[in-house]
Amino acid sequence: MRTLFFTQAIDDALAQAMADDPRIIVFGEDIPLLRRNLLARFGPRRVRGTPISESAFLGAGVAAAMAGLRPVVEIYMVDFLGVCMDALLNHAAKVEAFSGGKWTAPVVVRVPCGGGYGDGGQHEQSLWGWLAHIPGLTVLVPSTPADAGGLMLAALQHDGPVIFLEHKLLSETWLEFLGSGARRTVQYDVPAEGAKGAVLQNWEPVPIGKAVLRRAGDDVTIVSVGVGVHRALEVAQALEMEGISAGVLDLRTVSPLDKTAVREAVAQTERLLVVDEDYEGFGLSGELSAVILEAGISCKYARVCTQTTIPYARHLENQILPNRERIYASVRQLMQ
Amino acid sequence: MRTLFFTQAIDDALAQAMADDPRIIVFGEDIPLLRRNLLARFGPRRVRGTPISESAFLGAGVAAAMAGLRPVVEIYMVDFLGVCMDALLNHAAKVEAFSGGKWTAPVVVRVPCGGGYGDGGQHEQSLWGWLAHIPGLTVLVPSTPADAGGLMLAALQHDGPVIFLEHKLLSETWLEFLGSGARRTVQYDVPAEGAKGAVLQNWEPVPIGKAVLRRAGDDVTIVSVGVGVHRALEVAQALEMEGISAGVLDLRTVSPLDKTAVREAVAQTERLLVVDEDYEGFGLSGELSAVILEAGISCKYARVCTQTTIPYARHLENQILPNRERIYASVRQLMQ
Amino acid sequence: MPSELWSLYALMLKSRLFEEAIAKLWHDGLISGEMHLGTGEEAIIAGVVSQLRKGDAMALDHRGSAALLMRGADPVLILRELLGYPDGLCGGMGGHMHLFSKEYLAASSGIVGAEGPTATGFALSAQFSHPGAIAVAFFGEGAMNQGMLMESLNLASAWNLPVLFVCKDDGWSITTQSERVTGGDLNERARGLGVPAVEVDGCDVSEVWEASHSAIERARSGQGPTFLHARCMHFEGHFLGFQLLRIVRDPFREMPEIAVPLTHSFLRPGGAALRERVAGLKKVLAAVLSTLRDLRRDSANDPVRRARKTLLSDPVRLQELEDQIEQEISHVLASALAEVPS
Amino acid sequence: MPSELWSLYALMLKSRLFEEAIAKLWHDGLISGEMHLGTGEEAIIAGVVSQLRKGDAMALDHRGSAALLMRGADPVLILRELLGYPDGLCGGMGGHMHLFSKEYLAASSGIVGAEGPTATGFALSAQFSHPGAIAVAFFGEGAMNQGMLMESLNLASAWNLPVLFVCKDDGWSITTQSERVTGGDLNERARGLGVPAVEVDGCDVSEVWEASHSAIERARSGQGPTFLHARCMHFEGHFLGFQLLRIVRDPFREMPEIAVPLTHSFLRPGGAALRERVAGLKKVLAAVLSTLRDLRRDSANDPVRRARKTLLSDPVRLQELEDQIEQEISHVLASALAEVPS
Ligand SMILES: Cc1ncc(C[n+]2csc(CCOP(=O)(O)OP(=O)(O)O)c2C)c(N)n1
Ligand SMILES: Cc1ncc(C[n+]2csc(CCOP(=O)(O)OP(=O)(O)O)c2C)c(N)n1
Ligand SMILES: [Mg+2]
Ligand SMILES: [Mg+2]
Repeated sequence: MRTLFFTQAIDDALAQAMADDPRIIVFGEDIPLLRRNLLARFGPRRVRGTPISESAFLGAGVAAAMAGLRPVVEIYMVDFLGVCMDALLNHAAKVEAFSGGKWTAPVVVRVPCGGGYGDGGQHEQSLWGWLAHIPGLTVLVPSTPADAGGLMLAALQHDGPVIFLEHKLLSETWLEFLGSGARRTVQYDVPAEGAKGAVLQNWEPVPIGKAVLRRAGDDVTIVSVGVGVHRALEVAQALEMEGISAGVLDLRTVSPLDKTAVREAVAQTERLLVVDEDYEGFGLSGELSAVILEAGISCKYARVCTQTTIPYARHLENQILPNRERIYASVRQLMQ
Repeated sequence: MRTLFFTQAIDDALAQAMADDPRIIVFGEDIPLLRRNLLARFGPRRVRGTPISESAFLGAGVAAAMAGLRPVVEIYMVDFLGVCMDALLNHAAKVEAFSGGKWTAPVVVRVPCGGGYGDGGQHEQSLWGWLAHIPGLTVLVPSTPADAGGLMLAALQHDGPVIFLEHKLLSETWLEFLGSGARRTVQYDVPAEGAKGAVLQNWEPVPIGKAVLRRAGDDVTIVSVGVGVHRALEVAQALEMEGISAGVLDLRTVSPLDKTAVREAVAQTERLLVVDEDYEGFGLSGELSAVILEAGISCKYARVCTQTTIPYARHLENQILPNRERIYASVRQLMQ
Repeated sequence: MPSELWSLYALMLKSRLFEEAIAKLWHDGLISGEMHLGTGEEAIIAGVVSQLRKGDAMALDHRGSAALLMRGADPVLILRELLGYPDGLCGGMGGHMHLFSKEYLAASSGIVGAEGPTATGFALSAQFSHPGAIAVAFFGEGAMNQGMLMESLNLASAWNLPVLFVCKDDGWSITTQSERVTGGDLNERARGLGVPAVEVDGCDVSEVWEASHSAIERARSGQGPTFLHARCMHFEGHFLGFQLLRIVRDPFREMPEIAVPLTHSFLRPGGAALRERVAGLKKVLAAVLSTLRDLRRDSANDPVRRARKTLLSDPVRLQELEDQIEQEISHVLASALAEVPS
Repeated sequence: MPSELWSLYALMLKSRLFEEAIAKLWHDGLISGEMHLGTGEEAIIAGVVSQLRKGDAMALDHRGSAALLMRGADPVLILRELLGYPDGLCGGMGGHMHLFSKEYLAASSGIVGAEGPTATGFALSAQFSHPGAIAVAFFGEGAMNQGMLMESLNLASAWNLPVLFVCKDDGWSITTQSERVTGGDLNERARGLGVPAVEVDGCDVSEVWEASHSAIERARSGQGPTFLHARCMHFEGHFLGFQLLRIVRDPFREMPEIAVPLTHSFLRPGGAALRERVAGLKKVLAAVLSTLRDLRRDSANDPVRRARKTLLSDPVRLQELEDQIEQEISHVLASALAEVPS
């Protein structure tokens, strides 16, 4: 057992995989500096910098995967997928179907997401529910270093396109790069358990599509991913004092959803609170309610999500992102 | 009262608006020929062709709207928004928020969608639920000529970005252009009520965000948009013989949802079937279930949606799109 | 006359007859939606594809059938795919805009410009795992205004990738004359993206072969990408049943449906001043007239006939070859239609 | 010495001091996330923006504060926006990457290359409703590889729109030296998209003024877009707290954190052969070293100091001007910080 930071864990798992599998290459903007440790170990053929041409290099990653490589394509932020969605929507996600199941594109798209550090509405989106809408894409959102590394390993072994979302608030590296710039004068509300944690000496894949119950609870089930999991855990702990037993289910994979785990947990508590940093409408929170209704489970339901474009001002941002107060209030309301 | 085809109605309403409002301009690929009737009446300054550069001209439409024009930007198919999503995701949808409410982008994006004529999975997507996930975008999906024209008028008066989706299976023009090519040897399963219908002599706006109950029913509420509405109506009619009373609610606007209408209808029947040609997961069908659960309404729920990439072969395509058989079977199951 | 001409002609003729068979199936209603043929661009495809070998890859556009056929894919499987049969090339899941062959490393897309990123990615894999192998992108001149294709030219240049970017310039993007919406010169554009450009007559298969031969050699030997600009003509217009061509071919049937609403709209009160309206009307007519004018059936613009002319010097061999290919294609058609799965 | 130099210098100095005030706020932790300054590019901004008038529009990138200030927007409102106050320019909703002013038709974006479509759309509106008005796009050289920007150059050319595309070339895209990932020449690229290109020394405000003056005249008189390529230097690197500059400025504090894991990884068993590893290490070091080398503080590269040199011929007037501007900015800062809303 070792203790690693979140991004360190991902890079470490990636390095282990790269040492084992020579087909893995990594590229994206500024990758030579951002992944300098991989560059110094695996050399410039496998670790490459790109122009600011997301459509070209993401599309190239899809095709390179089809041709036998295992590319990890890094995009600076999930928000920027807007300029290159075609590669995911119409190519990566559809090769397998179009080819009659004969060909796949095992590309891993590694991309930071999420807010909480004051970068504004074009740089702090989550969009995992948006990506999950597209059949054929696997969408991963780890919440701890151990899951992050293990899911990266699983992604690299998966025979299809995987979007690997790296929450910036959990990442010491991104927070320093995009947030503090090494200042001591700013602080962020970083969930400690997510930012740093114990990991195996040698990475093992964490199975794709398996949720994990972070905390058992009898009264209400809070389902979340990423930073939301930690916010929910904190609230659950506080609620314990009040005699409310809240369980927290960490989906880890947004698509494919672990429907069984969701159904089991909610069937027991009969109360579901979805905490989702992605936009509220037409996304994860809705899909979870459909899963419940389809199963014929009756439950009380609420959701704490991001409802609008994320404001720049820190205090407004804190109000709009799923925060402890909103989660707390929602649970209390579900308990009435 | 006149009788018009679906696309005819849209163009007619657009022409009426253009005659009234000199700020309206129309552009997109092949527009000089596709909108030749508008070109011959409003001239080449207001009706323009573009290069195959969706990112540039859609983004330009957003900015032109900010600067005071009322652009109608046409994109060939909703699938192709993949190449230019940034203009919608990070610009059109966010100008109002970013400017602190001081500036908006009243651009209308007119774009054909939907399948049923054998064009394959990159050309028959619906994606309305996907677009609706983004806060700040209004998403319209008319199902009749009257609504199509009226909603186009409303879109042109709306003070923000509107995606106006034109289902190809309802459009005699698109079906001929992209489907039959004037052949008599092919036929499509076109809903007659959607393809052609009575419209007002002078167009009036159809309010955005208002659903319409196409058919009242006591046992089950089928909620849908576009072609799905007509499929649902047919099934409802057939079910009548069997003594099952199915109501059909046509949302017309996907975002903002007419939650009140949905709640009212479902509260009464206690059974909700969503018929959605867009992809099943993380979309409209899930959002509707969340609306119901949030309202504390208990109901039986099922959905008939597109679950995978749409196949090319016509018989496979028919199976995968929400068809009468699947709708029928789902209602029967809900009734058990 | 290069020694390759016989085999190039064979490839072109085979492709022509194959696509004519497709057209028939389409007209008979056995194929449902859009159908884009490559008739008219055979010299470009044959000139390039005939030089590909194992490990080379192709990124195809909406006119990919010919390239796949010439590359060696089973024509029966292609046809059965177009017919939507479960034993088609892609199990009936792809159709003509989404033909995929893992065996030949060939991927199609109906998204204009997507051939750029795809070929670049194939070339990256080649550079990495199979030095000496290359990737080809086929696309139209209209696609040169699509950002991702321009980005790909630059990326291929920056990474010195073995790509041949083949621009099949027929002058048209559906109903738009591309030069009216295209600034500058495409060859200069490619050079401004770091890719050397070569201009070639796309109706002359030998010329295409020569030019692409050098470019392919450059790529194979690690000297990076080339942009090949080749003019050609699409005999069927954009796709089968193309409205502009229908008007030209059968004006009495087609004109009224178009002219009546057009005139009506032109005369309608409300709208632009007369001068603007006339300008609008002129634009519409210009599109129709330029279709009339471009004489698609002029044999000088038909690459198959042009090659044939040279080969007429050996009429016996020619006849033999043509008989053989015709027979082959009619067998293909028969097999494709046989045993329609239930 | 052009008569404009005094006012251009005033604009530049004001901007410099303003941005230094921003830097202070940022370092004090009053601004949270990224902060990209335009210090070093003032000559480009001033040379262009000083010529804009009512009805003209600007599409700004992630370094938009200077342009907005020079255009005339209230500096207190800008600062209060950066501080996230409800009475800031955008009610605290936008922040420095999303500064919007409807009054001045100025829109910013944090999406690299988005200035292209935005300026093109503004110009379309100008062409349509306000002939004589123009739109300016400011962006970096890295953005020239973003498809939508290239598409926009072409669109502006095809529609003959009044746009001035201003490429502020500092040679860097964050930690990447742009020329290593950019093929061809940017001016040739612009011409290949149908837009005439003009090269100019971006540290010389008079030169920028002259060149953009002609380009703006061209645009105003309906002769279409121009691409202005201007080299400059960003003194703070990509953004405040930029790692590469921190290493250079304070190696003892910064190096260990970087060097230890780097060495560790370099030596780790499993991975590439030594030669490849060395090549990798060299690439990392090269990035740091070229930052060292480019001597951002060389006054020859500082447009403000360069202009000042000329004005030193009238030291009294200069002193007066500088005092006045300094005072102005300190007032601005004081007002911006006053009455912090609760
Ligand atoms: C991104 C995108 N935009 C628009 C279309 C619609 N479309 C299909 S083919 C075509 C014209 C392509 O012209 P060109 O590249 O010259 O190829 P050609 O058809 O002439 O061979 C267009 C606009 C598309 N398929 N994809
Ligand atoms: C589409 C997109 N990709 C990547 C980024 C991340 N990013 C922000 S600034 C930047 C570098 C821009 O370089 P350049 O255009 O030269 O401008 P400069 O910062 O040098 O002024 C990058 C890659 C982004 N904001 N948007
Ligand atoms: Mg063409
Ligand atoms: Mg730069």
